[in-house]
Parts: sequence; C-alpha cells; structure tokens
Amino acid sequence: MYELKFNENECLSCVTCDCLTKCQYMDIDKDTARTEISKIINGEDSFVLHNCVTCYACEEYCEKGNHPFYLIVERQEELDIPPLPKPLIRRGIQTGIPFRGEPDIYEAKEPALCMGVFSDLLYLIQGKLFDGLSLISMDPRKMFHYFCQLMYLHYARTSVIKERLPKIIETIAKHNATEIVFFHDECYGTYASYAPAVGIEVPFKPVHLFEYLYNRLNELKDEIKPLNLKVAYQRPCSSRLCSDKHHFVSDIFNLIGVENVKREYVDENGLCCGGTIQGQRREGSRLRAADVQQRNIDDMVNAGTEVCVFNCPACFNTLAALVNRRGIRPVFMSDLCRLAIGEEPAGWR
Amino acid sequence: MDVVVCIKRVPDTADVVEIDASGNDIETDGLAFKINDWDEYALEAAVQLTEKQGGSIIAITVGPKEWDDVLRRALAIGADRAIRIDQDMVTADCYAVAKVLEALIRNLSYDLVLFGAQSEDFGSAQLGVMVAELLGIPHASLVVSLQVDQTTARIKRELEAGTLEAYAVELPALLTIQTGINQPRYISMAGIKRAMSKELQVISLSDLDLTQETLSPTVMLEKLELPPKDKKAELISGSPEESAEQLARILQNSGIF
Amino acid sequence: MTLTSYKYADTIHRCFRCGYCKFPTNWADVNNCPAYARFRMETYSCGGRLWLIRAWLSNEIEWTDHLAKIMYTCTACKNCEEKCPLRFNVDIMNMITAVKGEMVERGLIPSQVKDFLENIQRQGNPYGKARAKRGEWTEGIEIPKYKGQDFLYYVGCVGSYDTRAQETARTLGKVLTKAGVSFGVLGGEENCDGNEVNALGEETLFEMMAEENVTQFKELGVQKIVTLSPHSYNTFKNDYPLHDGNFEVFHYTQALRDLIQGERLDVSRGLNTRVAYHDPCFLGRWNGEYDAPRMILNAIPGIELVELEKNRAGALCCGGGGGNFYTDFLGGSESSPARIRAREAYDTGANILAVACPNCMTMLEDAVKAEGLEDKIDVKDISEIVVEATGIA
Amino acid sequence: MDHVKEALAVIVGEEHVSTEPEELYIYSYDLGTTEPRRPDYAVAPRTTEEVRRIVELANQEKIPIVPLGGGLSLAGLAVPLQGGIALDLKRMDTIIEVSEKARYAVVECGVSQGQLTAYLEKNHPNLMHSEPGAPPQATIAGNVAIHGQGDLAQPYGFNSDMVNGLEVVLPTGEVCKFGSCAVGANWYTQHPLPDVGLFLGWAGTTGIITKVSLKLYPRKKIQGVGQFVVEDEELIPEIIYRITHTEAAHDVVAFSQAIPPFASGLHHITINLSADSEKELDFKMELIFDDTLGEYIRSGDGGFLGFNRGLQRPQISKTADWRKGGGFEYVGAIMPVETYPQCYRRGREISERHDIPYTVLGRVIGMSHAMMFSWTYAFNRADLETIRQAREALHETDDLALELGGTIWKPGIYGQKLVLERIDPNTLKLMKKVKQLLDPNGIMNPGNWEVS
Repeated sequence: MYELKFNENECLSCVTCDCLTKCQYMDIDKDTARTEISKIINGEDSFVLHNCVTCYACEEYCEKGNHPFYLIVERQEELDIPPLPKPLIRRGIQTGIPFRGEPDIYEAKEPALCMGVFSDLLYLIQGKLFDGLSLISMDPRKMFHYFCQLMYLHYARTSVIKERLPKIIETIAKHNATEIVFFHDECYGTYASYAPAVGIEVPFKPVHLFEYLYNRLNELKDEIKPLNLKVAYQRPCSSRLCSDKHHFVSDIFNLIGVENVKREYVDENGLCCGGTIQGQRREGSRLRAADVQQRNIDDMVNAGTEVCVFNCPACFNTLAALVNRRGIRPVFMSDLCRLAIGEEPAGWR
Repeated sequence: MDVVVCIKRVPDTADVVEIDASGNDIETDGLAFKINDWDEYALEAAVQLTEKQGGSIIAITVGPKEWDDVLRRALAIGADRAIRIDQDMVTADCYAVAKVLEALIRNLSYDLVLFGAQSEDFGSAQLGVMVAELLGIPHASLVVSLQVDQTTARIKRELEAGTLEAYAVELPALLTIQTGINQPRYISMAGIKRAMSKELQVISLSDLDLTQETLSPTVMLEKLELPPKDKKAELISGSPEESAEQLARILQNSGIF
Repeated sequence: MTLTSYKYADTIHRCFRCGYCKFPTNWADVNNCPAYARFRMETYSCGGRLWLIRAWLSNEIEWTDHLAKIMYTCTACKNCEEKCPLRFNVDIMNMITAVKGEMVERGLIPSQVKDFLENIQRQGNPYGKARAKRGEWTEGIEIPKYKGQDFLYYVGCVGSYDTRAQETARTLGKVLTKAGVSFGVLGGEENCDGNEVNALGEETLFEMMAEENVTQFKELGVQKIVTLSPHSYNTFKNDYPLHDGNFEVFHYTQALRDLIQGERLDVSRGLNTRVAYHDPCFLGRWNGEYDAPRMILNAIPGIELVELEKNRAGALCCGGGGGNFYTDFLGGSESSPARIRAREAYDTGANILAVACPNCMTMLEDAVKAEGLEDKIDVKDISEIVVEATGIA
Repeated sequence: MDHVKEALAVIVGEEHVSTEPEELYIYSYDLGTTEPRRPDYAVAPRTTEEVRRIVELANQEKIPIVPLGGGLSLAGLAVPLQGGIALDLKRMDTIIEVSEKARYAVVECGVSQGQLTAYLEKNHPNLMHSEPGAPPQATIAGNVAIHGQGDLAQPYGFNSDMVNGLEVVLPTGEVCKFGSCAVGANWYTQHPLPDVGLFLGWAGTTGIITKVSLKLYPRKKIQGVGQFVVEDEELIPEIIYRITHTEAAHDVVAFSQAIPPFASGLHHITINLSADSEKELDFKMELIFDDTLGEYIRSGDGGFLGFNRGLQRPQISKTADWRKGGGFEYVGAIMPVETYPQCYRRGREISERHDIPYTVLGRVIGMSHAMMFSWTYAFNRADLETIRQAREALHETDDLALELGGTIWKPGIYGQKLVLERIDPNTLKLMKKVKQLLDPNGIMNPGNWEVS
C-alpha cells in the first residue's frame, strides 16, 4: 500500500506553523497550532480535523514542502471524521466509476493535452494556442477513465485515490506521450505533487496548462493586442498543490496586457469558491459558503474588476453566475488568452 | 422472352432550336443529346417483361460513334447487350434505315421487337412499322398496355380521345410503344457507370452485306423552317370572368369549338 | 440494401419519436419541421421518417410512391438535428440521405426527383433549361469573366436561370464591382454545384460533378470563391475538400460584411425601413453563420432590424431545400412552410423580408403573393438592400 | 376509394385523411412496449365541428375512434386495439384565450405543453401552468384526459384538478360544455354546477375533449432547483412531510437510479423554489435547507447538493437510450408517500430480476397527499427479447403497485384489468351504465376500460 511521505520531526520542530496559523477559515494562534499539529501527527482527534474546509491552502503555507493537508485528510479518514455527510461521500465516490465502456487508446503525438473529466469543455480547446496539440480524453462517456481522483481529498478518502490512481495513470500512459499538458491543474497537482508524496510512480511529465499557455503566447507575441481589462483571478484549491506555477498567472496577465486588480483575497489569501464548503456536514455550512462567496465577490467589485478569470471548471460552476449578477464577466484563462490574440473565445458570452 | 429494342439519339433542344447553315438540319453546337423519349418507354417495357419472365434484351441503333452514349444508357436501363451499326443516317429516309435494321434483326433471335412510337426530332412514326413489314411479322403501333405469355402478346392501342383497342398479337411481333405505358425508372449515375462493362458491339454495313446503295433515299429532306414569328400573341386582361368570356369568343371564332 | 447493410442499422432504432424534432427553439409550436408543418401527419415528422426507414429496410412495409414522397419532402433544413436531445442526432441527415440514395439506386424515386436529376445530367441544371443559356443572366451588365481575379463569383443554378434570382445575381455583381473587388464569373462555363444532388441521394452523380468543378476551378487557378447561394457555399466548404478541392469559400454576406467593416463599401446613404431577416438553413443551421447578414443590416443607417419569432437555429425553413424548390412537394397549401413564413414575416410589421439565398427568394416571394401580401411586404435579397443603401443606380 | 375514406375526406379534406400503409404503420405504434395494431384510417381534423361529424360517421359505420394527442402516454392508450380511426388532434392547436387576472387559459385539444409554456413566457410572464415531465409535444387535453400531473403538482395537485371547463364531443356526436362556460359565462370555473365529470381520467372512452380551460398560477421572477441527497430510503417520507410543511416549495421529486453510477443506491430530492426577490429566495432557502433539513446534514444522513437558478425544461428521459435501445416504458402509480421505501426496494428487485438498470422516481402530489411513483424500464427497440422483458417487468410492477396499497395511473390494458378486478362492484356497475349511456355503439377507444 502507498504511504504518505510526511516528515514528522521537521513538522514538530517547525517554528512558524504557517499551515494552521495562516488558515483563513480557522483562527489559530501559534501555540494552539503546535498542540493541534502534534495531535494530528499522533493520530488523535483535533478540532482542526472537524473544522477544516478542505481548501488545500496549508499545502502551500507549509514552507518545508511537507504535506500538512494530505496528513489532515488521512487522519480524517482514519478517525472517521468525514467533512461531508455520508450520502455526499458515497455519491462522490460513485461519480468516479466509469460506466460507458472502455476508452479508445491511441498514440498521442507530442505535445499532448489531457482533458481529464472535462471532455465536455473540449470547445475551449480551439484556435492558434492549441494548434497541433494531440488530445486525450475527448469523449465525455469515457472521461472517468482519465479522472485524477484527487477530488476525494475533500471527502476524506485518500484510500480511494490510492486505490484508483495507478489504473488511471496506466490508461493515460498507454497513449505514449512523455509530456502531457493537463487541462485541469488538479490533475497537474495529482501527478506533480500527490502521486510523488504517496510514492505512486508517474511515467510521464505533467505540464501545467498556464505554463503551456504562457509559452505559446510568447511564440505568438506579435499577434497579442493588449486587452486593457481589469481582471481578478479566482484561485482554485488545487493550485495550492503547485504554487511554484502560480506565478504564470501574473506572467500571462502581463503578457496580454490586463491589470490584475489590487484586492485582499488574492494569491496566498485567495478564497475558496465555496463549492465544497456549502455541502459540508458542520453546522451552518451553506451560510458559511454564502458568506465566503459574498466576501470574495464584494472584494472583486470593490477593486473595480471587469473580468473574473477562472482556472477550475468547478469554481466556474459555483461562481460564474454569481459574479455575473454583480456585473463581472466570468471567463476561463485560455479564453482570455484567445481574446488577446484576436480570436473569438468559445466561452466568451 | 428475348426482346430487341431499337433506339435513337435525339437532341435535347430544351428551349433553343436554330436552323444551321445547310438549311436542312438544326444547329447542334452546344446542344445536349439524349435517348429518344419514346424509346425509354420501350426499354422500360422490355425490362419489366424480362424482369417478370426472364430472357434477354438487345438494344440496337444506327449511327456514328457519339451514339454509343444512348446505347450505354440502354444497357444501364437493363439491356444485356447493345449493337451499333456504324453509319450516320440522320439525313437518310426511314425506308433506308428500316432496311438496315431489318438486315440486323433478321439474324437475331427474338420474340418481340420494340420501337418507340415515334422520334422526338422528325416524328415520322414510320420506322417500326416498316421494319415489321420487312421482317414479315405482325405489328401494332401506339401500344399503351402490354402483357405477354409464351405465344401471344395481349396489347392495348391508343385511339382518338383516349379510347383503347385491345388485340392479341402472335409472337414474334413488333410493337411501337406509346408514352404512358409505364413510368421509366431513374437510372443512377452509378448504374450508368456499372453498365460500362456490358458488351457494346459495333458493326458496319458490310458486316450486314449491305452497300451504300441500300441507303440511297427515296424521300429527300429539302428544307427546315422555324414556325413563322409574325403571329402576335394577344394578352387577355380583365377579371377572370371577363377574360374567360373573351377567350371563349376567340376560340369559337377561330372554329376550334 | 437491407437493415443489416444500412450504415445506421445500430442507431436508427434509437429514435424515441419524442417529437423534439418538430419544435423551434422556443417550442412555440410543433411546426418547425417543414414537411410536418405542411401535412401534420406523424409520418412526415423526422421521427416518423426514421421509423419508416427502419420499417422499410426490415421489410415491415413495402416501398410505395408515398413512402418515397415522405422521404423527399424532407428539405434537409437540419431543424431535427438541432433539436434532437439524443447523441445520435448528428447522423439524422445522413440517415435520411442514405435512404434517398438507396431509392435512387433502385430507381424508386418520385418522378419530380427523377426529372430534377435527369435535367442535371443532361443540361447541368434542375430546370432542364439549355446549358448554353446559363450565362444569359449577365446580359445587359458589365460583369467580368473569371480569369485569375482574386475571387470567383459562383452564381449557381437558381441565380443563373430563375428570372427573379437573376436580378439578385446581377445586383450582387454590381455591389462587388462598386466595392472594387477583383472578381469574375464563369457564365456559360459554370456548372451546377451539386449540393441538392447530394441531398437527393445521387451520390455518384454528385461526386462526378464535384470532381469536374474542382478540376475546372484548379485549371482556372481559383483560390477564393464567393457564392450567391448558401447551398453552393455549403457544398464547396464542406464536401469539396473530400474531393481534393480546398478553396477559401465565402458566402456573399460574409464578403459584404467585411467590405462594409473595411469601409470599402459605403452604405451611409442608408434606408429608412423595417426589415425582418430570414435565416437560410444552409447558411445558419448547416454552417453556423447567423451574424454576418445581421451585421450588414445593422450597419445600414435607418434600417430597423426586427427578428422573426423563429430565428437563427430555430428558424423555419422556406421549404425549398433538398430540391423542394423544384419538386415542390410542400407547395399548394396555406400550410406550405413558405406561406407560414410569409405570414410570420408580415406579423413582425416589417416592410421588407430580407433573404440571403436565391432559393428562399423564389420560395418566399411566391408565398408572399399567394398570401396576397405583395403590397404589404417586399421580399428582397440583402445584396439588393445594400445596393439601395449605397446609392448605386 | 372506400366510402368511409371518401366521407372522411369530405369532412377534413383529402390531405388530412390517409389509408396509406405508411400512416397506418406509424399510427399503429405506441412508443412503449404495447403490441402495434393497425388503424384503418388516420385522420387529422382541424375543428370541433369536423370532430363532431367524424364521430357521427363512426356511429353510422360502427367504426372505433381512438383520439391521439402527443401520443406519449407510453401505456398504449392510443393504440387502435380494434382498428378504426386514429384521430390525430394536433392540428387543433389554437390558444383561444388567456385571462391574466383570473389566471386561466382556454386551449384547443391539440395545444402542446411546450406551446402553452412558450406562449405564456412571451405574453404573460407572470403566469405559468403545471407542465408535466413529458416531452413538450404532450398535449394539455391529453394530459388531463389521463389525470396527468406537472411541476406544480406539489402545491396544487393533479392537472385534472386544474380544469375550469371543458368542451367535449360525446360519442354520439353532441357537443357539450361543462363548467361556467356551459351557462355562457367565461371559462373561469368548473364549479358550482352539478358535477358531470365523466371525461377526466377516462382516456378518451367517453368522449373527445376538444377544448380545455386550465388554471394558471403565479410565475415568480427567480426559479431554481435545490438538491438534497440521502442514502437511507426510509428517511424520504419524513423529509417530504417536512418540506411540504414549509409550503415554500414548488415541485418536490425524489429519485434513484442505477445509471449514472453516482445516483445508484442514493435518493436525490429535487426541490423547485421560486421567488420574486433575493430576499424571498434567501428566506425560502434558509427555511428549507437549514431550518428544516439542517438536522439531517449535521447527523451526516443528508447532504445539500446546491441550488441552481433556472429550470431545466422537461427532457426525454435519457433512460430511453441506455443500452442504446431508444425505448422505455414506466408504470406510474399514485401511491401514499409513506410507501416510498418499499416502492424503491421492490421496484429495484424487479428491475434487477429482469436485468434492466433500475430507475424509480416519486413526485409529490399535494401537501404529501400522495405521490406519483414511477418505475421505468428501458428496452432496446431493435431487440424483441428486451421488449418482452420490459413488458413482464411492467406487469409485475402493476401488481406491486396495487399490493402496496396504491392505484395505477393511466394503466395499460393489463393494469386496467387489475383495477377493474378490485374495484367496488357498485362503482363498476355505475361505470358500465355511464359507458353504455354515453357510448351505446362502443366506438370510443374500445378495448380500454372495458367493463364486461
């Protein structure tokens, strides 16, 4: 069985305890943090395990590159402290079961792009930016064969991830691409961060979509017309697993001439879209999610945001309509980039 | 049931007819050519017969190389083989053509010879009957209905005003087929392509022991004329009732009724 | 062909006959299938057709003229594909065309369709008019023959032969000239594009035509084509590449849009009137071009563009597609789609019903007359509206 | 041409009567598992007068008439079991009147659900009718003729409870009006005249409904669906009881199905809400999802899946295309809400026994007064064996519905038999008298609700 590589001593000797003290959803001082962390390490109950909104952020806060969030999730499962009600957990787990036949395996040319479970969004992958990419997981009926499973971190079910992930990796690997761009950065996080953390081997090199976009844009530099829009970026939980790639957001923004508005909930302080929180088991979760969304969007509005840029389709589903109602245009990053090179983005309504 | 069908190639004049320099033929430049309408009905009749009771169909024509296309079409419609007598006889008279056809048909095995009732271009409606006489077999013209058993053809001929005559004709016989006897089927381009592989035999007059003399016409075509244009069209105006009345008057005065 | 050898044997039974195929986008009625609108029997709906196809191919029913007619009343307007909620919807048109093809093969087609195809075979146009007269529409105006100009202006059969559509063809010629576009026409050397032949199921004939046209275009060095008819546009754009004919194809509304936006065509003279625009199926549903014509109309000062209740992907077909502008299976009734459309246009209060397709033009103009609306609403081609707005005499 | 066809052609016009094999083929089929049966004529009238004359003719000739609307009952109610005239009423599609202030619509019998919805959206944005889950070509009249229900069933009951008045052509050819319209007043109420409700639920065996006045209801600016999911079916009746107690919900539906996998073994409750303001919406959301359902969330037994604005228009159930089959039929039964757990468990057994992915759904009617519970069985149109399986499953389910103390909605022939076997003998006698009185020649949709 795969084991989480977590350096307990390094963690216990940590002076900052950023993982908990920086948490935006629990107000924890350094001392409390230290005691709670040691409880968690020793497999004892801790309020952190009950109140965690599973936003992934502590993976980024931890400067030692240790894996506090992965640990929290493992403990939640061991101690049976599910963050969500049982039916939602079962529903989630069943969602990942493929049921429309086997995927068709073909040789993918380099570079390849894998849609994961977002084959329905294939229409976003158009135009010069994606020219010559060979696509993996294009059929919505087969997409769960390419499901990175990492979603189950919200469900306190690392066991499910560990059980299913190797088969998924095997399927993707069958397409024989050595470098694969991942449409969703949760997939990227899975192969760049989680798999190594629990010792699952990944036979291909994952590439972050934004890194790919950034490089393509540079190749197409002459075609870029600065957009001069005021944008806010909705940072998804999964990007906390690859904070080393987060800089591409502002790099791209600079390249295409949009202004990343000055606001409170940005970068390290980015707020969760609320999608997971609203369904959590804890008292008042629905209202809590509503409050987080309210603060998040107020913050965008106050900063004069014209366009809210999304990375994660899940965030998009939860927030697009809400920001829209506040006069902000929701758009996927790739569509924003297409706009910058004079194309008519598919999702730009 | 073996059937011989004689067919002709005619211009599809659509809406343009001009007389050429010679004055006794029409300007054929830029015209499309096609199988004579009546002959298509004859072929369809032959195909329906052989589809029911087996047998073979031979399509024949007299004309130059370009006439192969109508034979190809005949093959596509369902003829088993085709024969072209390589001789341009556009200016010849029916009798001469009849002699040539007779010379060929005589040596073929057949129960039935079918012609179109007439040709679209000259429309003399003589050829079939002449060939029958030369072959010395019974014939009927303007046939609009046809059933055949081993020995006899039960046919209906068209008379004036839609009245019909029913005959039993002993086989072998020659019939000239009137339109309306059937609904000729559409021949797909694929069908026409497939027919390219069927046998199309080309023979010369000498193969039939005929000489050019045979062809010397007894009737000569002197001149073609377009209908004179000077008759002016009269436009009837007014309410439906009024104009109907005027029209009736005109028809009466002109003795049409 | 039997059901087992039918290409769609494993999907055609999946039609539930739920009836979505009959609806416009907003479900306002069940009349957006032109043939169903005309006859109002389930057999004429797309679902009815699919069930009948299956019944015929599995010998549950015999072929009859009526069956053939039911198939050929389909105008290939694609409303059914647009509305069908099931995954196989992308194949519906092909399912029907394949069966038309089988009927063509067996010679089991209605006489009107037979005439259409034989006329094409002989004279290269559905009307059976003389091939030699194809160029006559250019008489009386200055319009250059194509010899290596930037654009081949392809007119098509309706524009070349139909008296009313000829006017449109000439008008567009004037507009292109006025805008200084380098273009030429083929006149008498032009051949039918074959779009309808294909839709009627005469695949082999279509292939021959496509190959001949592609060869001709290449010999003349054609690279860009602007078409009068969306039908030509559709087949050049989507079918000809399969016959090694890769040209840059524009429908003329796309060309005019670019000319206006590029300020090469000055429509500032404007036109004070109220216009309703009818989406042609082969521009709209078949090729997703809904905006170019609207952009043109919106660019003309004074024009108030109103939408027909059924528009864009939900537009009602004029009933002329799939050869029906000639075979006329849907004509002769106040429930003929063209007449329904004419009434819908009148209801918008528009003075002009704008079309962008010669087939729609002839269908709808006749319909407007049949409805006795000729002095209430004019049917005009967008090129004719543009001419007025530019003030070309 | 046979003289009946001629006579029909005189009435409706040549083009609207057919004896061609193609029309007879299509009109012989229901979309479900019922064996096809050829009609002798397919006829599409345009007016009540034409319908009246057709009925007169049918009486003289003793020919059955089978009225057909959208043809979506799936239970074979419009299959001409004894041949005769398949009467396609969809040409009678005029929306005659909508009264904004008295909230009703008068429509001809061929008006489809989609047509009325679109018409109201365009012309009366503050009004809606109770639209069934059927595809939009289902007709208003067909739906009330079989006691259908729609997405306002929870607050307001069956669609046939929303009838304000009817125009009916009797089997003997007289045209009758019922409700306030009968005394020449507007079509605004069915009551208080002496009740002669002999047509609703009779599936066209007692006459042909040609006009319906249907009640309309307020349509609020914001519409949306919230979803709640539980694992234990035993909780459903109580949850539904509590939700209906709030009087804040529109449609309330609980479903469970084998495909797609996420839904398997779980019970999703969809709750339609509507509000005219954000304030009203927040209030209703809090009332239902926090105050009423909060305790299930805290105990971990129930989960809130979120709320989506906008209502999904009814779609043809994708069930139809599972196993790429293109077909399904369901038993719908009107059941006590507390039977939900057994309905689910027993229904699932039946499906699994016949090797069909299970699909069950309960739509609440009234304030938990009842639910329409449906057991759906997919089949492959191209595979007769799967059709046979589905038919078996359907029959077993008809038995089950009655066994569990429910009654079958729009039953097919098999279900009708079961009901008639159990029905109060005196009621049966009355039904027989009614049928004989109204339809002496037995021409109306014979084979259905036959009281022998």
